[in-house]
Amino acid sequence: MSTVTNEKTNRGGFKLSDYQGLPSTLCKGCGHDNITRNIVQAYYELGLEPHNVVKTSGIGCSSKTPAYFVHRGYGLNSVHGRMPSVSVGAKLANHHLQVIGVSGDGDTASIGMGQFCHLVRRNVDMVYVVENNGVYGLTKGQFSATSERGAKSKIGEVNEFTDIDLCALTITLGGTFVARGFSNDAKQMLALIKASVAHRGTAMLDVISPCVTFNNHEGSTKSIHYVMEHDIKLNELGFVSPWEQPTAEIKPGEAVEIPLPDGSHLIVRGVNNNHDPHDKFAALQLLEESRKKGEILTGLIYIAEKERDLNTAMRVNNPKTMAQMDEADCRPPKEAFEKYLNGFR
Amino acid sequence: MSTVTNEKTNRGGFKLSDYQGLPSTLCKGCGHDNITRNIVQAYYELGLEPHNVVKTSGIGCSSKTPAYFVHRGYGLNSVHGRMPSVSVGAKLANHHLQVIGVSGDGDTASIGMGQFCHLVRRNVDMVYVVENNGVYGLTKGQFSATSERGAKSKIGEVNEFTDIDLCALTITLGGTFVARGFSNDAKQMLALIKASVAHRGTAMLDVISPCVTFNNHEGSTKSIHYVMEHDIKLNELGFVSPWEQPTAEIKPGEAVEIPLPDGSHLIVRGVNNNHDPHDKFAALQLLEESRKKGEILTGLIYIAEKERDLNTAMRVNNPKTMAQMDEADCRPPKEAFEKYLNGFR
Amino acid sequence: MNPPPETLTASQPSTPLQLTVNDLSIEAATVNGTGSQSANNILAKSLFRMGIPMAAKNLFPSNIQGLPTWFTIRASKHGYTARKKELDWLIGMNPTTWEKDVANLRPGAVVMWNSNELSDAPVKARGDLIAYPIPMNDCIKGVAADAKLKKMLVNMVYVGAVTHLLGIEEEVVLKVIADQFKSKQKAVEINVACLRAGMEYAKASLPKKDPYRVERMDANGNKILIEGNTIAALGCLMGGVTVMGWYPITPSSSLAEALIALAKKHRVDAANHTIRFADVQCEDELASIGLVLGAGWAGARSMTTTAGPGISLMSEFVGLGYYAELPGVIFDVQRVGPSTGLPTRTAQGDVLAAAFCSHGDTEHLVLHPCSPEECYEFARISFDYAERYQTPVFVLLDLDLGMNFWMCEPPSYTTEAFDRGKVLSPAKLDELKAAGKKWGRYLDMDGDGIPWRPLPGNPHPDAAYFTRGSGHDEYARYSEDPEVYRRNLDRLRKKIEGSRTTLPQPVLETVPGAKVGILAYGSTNNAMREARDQLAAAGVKSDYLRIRATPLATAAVEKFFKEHERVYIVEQNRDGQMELMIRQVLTTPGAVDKIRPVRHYTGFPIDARTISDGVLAGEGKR
Amino acid sequence: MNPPPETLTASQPSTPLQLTVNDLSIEAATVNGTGSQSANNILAKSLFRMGIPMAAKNLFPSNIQGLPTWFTIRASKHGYTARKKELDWLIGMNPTTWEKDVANLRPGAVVMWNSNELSDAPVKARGDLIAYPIPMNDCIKGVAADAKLKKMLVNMVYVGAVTHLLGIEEEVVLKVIADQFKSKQKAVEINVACLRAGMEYAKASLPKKDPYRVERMDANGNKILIEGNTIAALGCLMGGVTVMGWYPITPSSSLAEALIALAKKHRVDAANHTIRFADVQCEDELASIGLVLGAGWAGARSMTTTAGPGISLMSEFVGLGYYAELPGVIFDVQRVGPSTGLPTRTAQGDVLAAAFCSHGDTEHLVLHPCSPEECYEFARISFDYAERYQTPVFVLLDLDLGMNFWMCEPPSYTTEAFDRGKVLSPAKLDELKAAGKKWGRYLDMDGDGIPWRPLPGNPHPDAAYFTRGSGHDEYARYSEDPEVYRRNLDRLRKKIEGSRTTLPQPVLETVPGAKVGILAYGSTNNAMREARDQLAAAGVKSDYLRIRATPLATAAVEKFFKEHERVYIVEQNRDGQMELMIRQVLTTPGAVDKIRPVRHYTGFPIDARTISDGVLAGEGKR
Ligand SMILES: Cc1ncc(C[n+]2csc(CCOP(=O)(O)OP(=O)(O)O)c2C)c(N)n1
Ligand SMILES: Cc1ncc(C[n+]2csc(CCOP(=O)(O)OP(=O)(O)O)c2C)c(N)n1
Ligand code: SF4
Ligand code: SF4
Ligand SMILES: [Mg+2]
Ligand SMILES: [Mg+2]
Repeated sequence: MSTVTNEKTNRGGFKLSDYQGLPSTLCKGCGHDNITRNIVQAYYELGLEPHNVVKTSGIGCSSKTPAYFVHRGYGLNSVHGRMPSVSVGAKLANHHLQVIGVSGDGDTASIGMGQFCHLVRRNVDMVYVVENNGVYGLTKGQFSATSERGAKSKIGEVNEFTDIDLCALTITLGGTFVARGFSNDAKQMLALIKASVAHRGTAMLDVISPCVTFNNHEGSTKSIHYVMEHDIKLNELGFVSPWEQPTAEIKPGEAVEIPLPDGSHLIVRGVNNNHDPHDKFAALQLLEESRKKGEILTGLIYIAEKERDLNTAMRVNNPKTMAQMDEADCRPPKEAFEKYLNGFR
Repeated sequence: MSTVTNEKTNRGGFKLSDYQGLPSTLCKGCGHDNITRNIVQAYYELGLEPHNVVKTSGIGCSSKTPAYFVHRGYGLNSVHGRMPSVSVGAKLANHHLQVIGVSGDGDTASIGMGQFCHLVRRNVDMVYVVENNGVYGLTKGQFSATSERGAKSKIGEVNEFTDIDLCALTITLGGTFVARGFSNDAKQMLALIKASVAHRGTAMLDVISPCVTFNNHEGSTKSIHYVMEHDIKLNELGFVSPWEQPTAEIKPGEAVEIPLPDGSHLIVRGVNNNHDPHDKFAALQLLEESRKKGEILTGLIYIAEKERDLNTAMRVNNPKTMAQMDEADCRPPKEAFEKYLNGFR
Repeated sequence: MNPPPETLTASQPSTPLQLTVNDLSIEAATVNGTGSQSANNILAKSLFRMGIPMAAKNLFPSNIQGLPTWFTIRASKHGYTARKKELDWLIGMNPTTWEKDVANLRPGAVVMWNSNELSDAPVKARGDLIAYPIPMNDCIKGVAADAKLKKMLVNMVYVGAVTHLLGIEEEVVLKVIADQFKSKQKAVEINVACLRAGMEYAKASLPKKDPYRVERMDANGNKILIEGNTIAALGCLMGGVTVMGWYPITPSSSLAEALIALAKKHRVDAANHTIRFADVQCEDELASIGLVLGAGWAGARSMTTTAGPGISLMSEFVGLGYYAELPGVIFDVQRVGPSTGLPTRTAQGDVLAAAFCSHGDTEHLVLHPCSPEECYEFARISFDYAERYQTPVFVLLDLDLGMNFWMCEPPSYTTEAFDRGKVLSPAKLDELKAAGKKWGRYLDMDGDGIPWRPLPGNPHPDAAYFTRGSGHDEYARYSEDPEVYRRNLDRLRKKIEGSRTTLPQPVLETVPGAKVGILAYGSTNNAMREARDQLAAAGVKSDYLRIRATPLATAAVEKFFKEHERVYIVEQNRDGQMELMIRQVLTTPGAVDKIRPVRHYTGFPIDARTISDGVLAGEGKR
Repeated sequence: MNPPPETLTASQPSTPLQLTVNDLSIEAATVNGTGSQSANNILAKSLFRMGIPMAAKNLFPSNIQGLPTWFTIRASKHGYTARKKELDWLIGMNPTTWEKDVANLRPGAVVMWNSNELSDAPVKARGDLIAYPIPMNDCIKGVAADAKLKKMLVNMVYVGAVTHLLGIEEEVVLKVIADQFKSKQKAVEINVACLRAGMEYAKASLPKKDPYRVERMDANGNKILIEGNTIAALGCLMGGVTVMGWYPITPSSSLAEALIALAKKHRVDAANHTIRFADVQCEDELASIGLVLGAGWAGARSMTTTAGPGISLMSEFVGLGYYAELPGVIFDVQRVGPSTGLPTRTAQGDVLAAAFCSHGDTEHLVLHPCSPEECYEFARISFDYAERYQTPVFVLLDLDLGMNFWMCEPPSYTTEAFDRGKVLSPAKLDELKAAGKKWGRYLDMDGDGIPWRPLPGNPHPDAAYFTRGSGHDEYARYSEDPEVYRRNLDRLRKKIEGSRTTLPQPVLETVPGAKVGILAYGSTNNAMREARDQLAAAGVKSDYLRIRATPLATAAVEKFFKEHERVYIVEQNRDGQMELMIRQVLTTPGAVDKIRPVRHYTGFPIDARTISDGVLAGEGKR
């Protein structure tokens, strides 16, 4: 928590420090800390009410990070791999909450695989960040399921298994917002985080986030150096809040402008391509091709901004939340109660 | 167990009844029983040694079926959704075993999602049959995760969630053999089962298998009637055992002939297309397109017959199995033992 | 107290027949998936509406269609409602079990069967049975064309025959049929036709040979006939549950499904079409419990329904609930374990699994309802306990209680306010501040071990906090400090210990001069009155302490041990799970030496005779 | 017995100094991820090689880099190896804990610190400490350029200073360094340079003010210095494990990793390059245990490694293992629960979770090793138990035992044959047949409740069977029959009961005339000799019963209770988990009244004083 005085405030009247958290206890240089910084910045710029921010996570170095941002929000650090389910519970209990879940590649793609797939399928309205470093950081460097076949571990072992591409997986499962970022690319990440928040549904951000302690060596396919060399930007992103003016006019064919439910706009400009992120099939193709080439494709890969989210599908969106329901909301009138019982005579 | 005398025997000297099991206790007309019949027939024709057949399953009507075939094989009916892990264990313990796992859509796509994904990723050498009826049969008809959005349940509820397409999912996860069958189409299934056995790696058979009791009504997208109407055959399949002669000469371009590791051949003849089942990307595209059209694509969708299976990758393929290892196999010589301890002085 | 009637009828010679009014158990042996359930319900409900105390049980297989099922109705003017060990009247409909069903009958019992399908031979071979063969298929020949429908309707023939032979009032049966099929006039007609066919056949061809009769009584008053799961669902509705995550599993699914149906009717907001109840059929039990705890954390009253295998899977999360102090209610409708066990049979096998769920030092609040009345009540108040103690609360039903039909006093409409426990509002936080008290999420401010919790969204600048399953101090800050850890664990124990006196207290029933104590809980209660009557008849006076929750009300249990020479602990499990919990707390010297276990674990509900025999054996009277 | 030395040094005034030889505890307070582990190991190993009894503990955070870590070495000529409650010698290296570290010191303790990084103030403020400030950064200025390397090497300075001040033999340290870095000559040189810098500085600038000295002894004989996990892995190798499924979790990962390393060396088939060991790092614990049971079922000796959260997740599967009778070994290296708890601290918190793992009536075999010797031995024979009893076997280590360094008699090379239990070969099946005996997979043919099992692949036409977690009869056929179910459950109990006399039996240590009994298990043993010496010095004679497994050896426990007036049960958990298991079996009247609990649950390993104080309090002497 910084204690800067005379700090500037955002539109919501909150200071940057309201979005910060405790000092990080991660290793110096850990990619996860960069992501934390960008979340702080994005949330500040979006002007979210910090006390309505709910931060969920599983277990791992990545899952510790919710303690390092938005200290005025509420954190629920659950058990390993189960961030999705507690997030769904919280969102159903109070759909006004702005839920962000942070997970790791071990947390999501190994033990949490089942919950992850089903969260995506339900399109729960939340931001889902996977801080993907290809290893289990907190347990000291074992391969995770997103580690590429042939990758070398710090102690020299070679990974024998094909990696799971979380972006392709999410699209296949019917996900509605799929993007990949890199912890060292703040600009891209900032736009992605903002768009994730504005999106109504599950926004899956697969952020490659090097583990400087256990997976930053020669032979690693998730080292800072390797990712820098292999990062291919799919698109340039511009996020325009409802109260902002787009900086430049968009010529047709040059970019896709996507209006998001909260009134903001996302401007997607293909880099050497004209990929429309609404095209599911093209998205899968791009992923598969870049994969074959050994590239790491980053940017907004796929979006379906008009799909219903879970609360809407279930009609759990009364302004009065489940958490606020009282006796009158919950109990049928006496007559209805008696009538029901009468059916058992 | 039939008690027919003078029964014909197959090349292995076994009778058809050696591949049969106890009488089924499933509902009359259940799709699962058709699948059982085809497994019996295929295994008989392949001449497998029944005592080397291992049948694993989870929990559900589908998971009961291993009791109904190959009574001279060994069955392990485990817990709900965990058939994959016990199968891996058995296969590592004894790689001579011919493992077939039977699961349901609930068992695989809900509770078993995580284990399923990771089994596929490891390419464990086994046949994996999902008897897919879109509902939880044994618990009386709740929707499963393979039930299409908009499908109606027997009690009139409408499914609000997108279905999980197990074929697309398996391909995305790096699966090496992906096929879809229909319990009423014996011919196709017979070829698919045989090819699955011959394949070295995880052969995933997603068999649409109507639940006549809970999901065979109007409005269901997995009723016998509905599937019959929407079944689109991707290809005609011919399976040729090592000791058989292909029935017809294949002209180039007309069909793909795939040699399998045990010496058998699979002949794949596209129906109104020339889909090469080695083309991962085309396979995904076909699935996505048929899905959009509301069709149910059946046949061999994808195969990568040259990938290493788990035992090979791990070099766990000594002719003497793990189950047979004795003291001499397991213990280093005394000198090595003492030397090792000496390192701690 | 009345003399134990089972002894009378059981030892009764087959001739001369002594008239037995309103006291018998009938069992229909059928095949599942053939629609016999509807006919059986009609029979059961008719007896109930005649004002005769009764209960009905469905003994079904873990299978959908084609396997044996038995439906048993016990009518008892004495109000005994447990399973009776021996049957008075068998209705044979299932060829596969027919021989065994007949062989199992006590001497002189009544047997009625479909002679079109089952052979007379087993009955003839015995010779001692009162036989009522009925060609049921023939009886309904003209009634329906469809073969499947016929298979269902044939069951109405025995309902008709029994109606005639026992003297059930025809108008009552007709009304029950009309109510059952409601607006479906066609169904009513066809069922009545089959009923009549059975009645006619009995009138014409079955001269009364058995001693049983039923007569209108007025014992049922205002009661309803209901399954424990169904009324528990109503308790949940009234208790204010708003979020449910569940995964189907026998025998708990019907609780969830009943609640969903109730919510569809009573929780829809007419104004904006929203629903004041969120239910997710989850992908598995790990997800259900996660959803429940996430929702409870965020302030909703939340619950899940499951059975043993689900409890095992939920273990890790339940530990988080205990340690991070998250409310949530877990309904465990117990079935027979271990493992998959007998999924459609009953047991009290999860007593320990629930109480000590998860690794490390934990102890959870567990409610043990014994009747539909308590199913309603405990379901309703479980949400209060969960929020008051900020911890997972288990409600343990069992298959017998949850899925069988029991008579029940209708619950009176609840007007009690929810007890939401120490929810920290912005105002309360200001108030504390003004009083100079520093609040901490895990700080014991009131000496009861229970801290105050703000709900996410609370905008007070001091309210936000971070919840975790790892070590934390009074202010929810991460800590590995050994003393902080111990302090927190001691506070948690204090908090849970406090529940010993606030959870539903044991119920004591005494008779003057009893030296024998019997301790039981849950559905076993249904056999207790009968068992104690049997004991009294055999000269053993007994007092009865019924446990309703753990952590145990230590004082009451100690007192019970002090006041009795021997204490029989009756359980429906093999290993004496409640006994172990009692051994844990008993400190009176010599108390544990008084323990005598009576255990039943076959998957069938316990019967009175098993209890009284157990006690009599212990008393040296057998 | 020797007088309790802790009391001596603890109450010793800071002056005049009394020479204390081979008896002190040193602690280096560092930051994790800075490489201090290497320096600390060198120091510890040097003391060990001087023949002085010692043990070393690493108290580390659940974090990778930048948080406080403490490494403690206890050297004791008496052979006491448990944690000492009070420290004799602090080495301060971590600015964040410096003040607190100093404040916590007992009066007159020694403190050495890096004066380039830490302020003198806290030491000055106290005034009573023996102070050795060292400008460690300055000492190694010329040695290394790289900043990160420097941070590591600075720790060698204190090793040097301590070496000089305590009188550790220089050649010993040099040899240890050489061994540690083996072929890396450069590393050896640079470390030696830093060591020398520390020695020089001490020689030049730190006149000896403290009373401690070490001298060569010959107490360690042939012993090795090893972590429990490492030697347990060797036990597994020798026990014949061939399949492992595991999921990383502290503090168990190093067991799995040590085994993998061993297998890479000793299980590779030179002829065909295959490996005689299959290990899968699974996607989670549900998969690991599934893999283990699948492999065990198919005939391999299989195992997994985990900690509390994993045990919770494995619960459902463990129930299957019990009920379907599948062998497999589960190593639970216990850490502090509940929930995530303190993942890098020690506890005995899973005693109950392991013993009664899963819903329904279950009881599992649990081994409680207390030392590296037993870690080896129990690991090795656990596979025999698993196969003999055809059931999951738990081996419960804890973090203290598993991850800390202990002296240990080297195990002698095992030549014992595997006990594969009742594996039914085709020949044996023929033999039974010839003898007219019908075999059934779950038939008790030998009266011990243990059935015969064929392995999949067995070609005998009668051998195949179907394994399930649902009800089954003696011939492995599906059954819902109540009597079949009960019979099976009774046999299972009989089988497990049989293990009471075959599992490792309790170890009894007595002194003449003791009326007080102490009962403990697992790593607590390491503090017991010292605690009993302390008690003896305070006039309390005590006998000691060490539990080594559950189900308990009932007779031995009963006897111990009979022969003592009070029995102190020492546990490293809050709720008395072993006590509960004892209460479950004690039948001697009055026995339970003798129970006196001594419980320690801070996450730190228990120390002798906590035990002796607990007993003295109970004896009214405190
Ligand atoms: C049930 C359970 N199993 C194992 C662990 C041990 N564990 C803690 S973090 C972790 C892996 C974390 O990897 P990842 O999610 O990739 O996070 P990272 O540390 O790399 O950011 C594991 C296996 C645990 N906490 N809980
Ligand atoms: C842990 C656990 N949860 C729930 C159940 C209850 N259950 C039994 S079968 C089943 C679903 C089966 O569905 P599916 O796999 O599709 O098989 P089907 O019966 O449709 O063939 C469920 C939920 C269980 N046995 N175990
Ligand atoms: S171990 Fe890796 S993932 Fe964990 S904090 Fe350090 S750098 Fe980050
Ligand atoms: S319920 Fe459905 S899936 Fe189960 S046996 Fe019957 S038809 Fe088959
Ligand atoms: Mg990671
Ligand atoms: Mg299904």
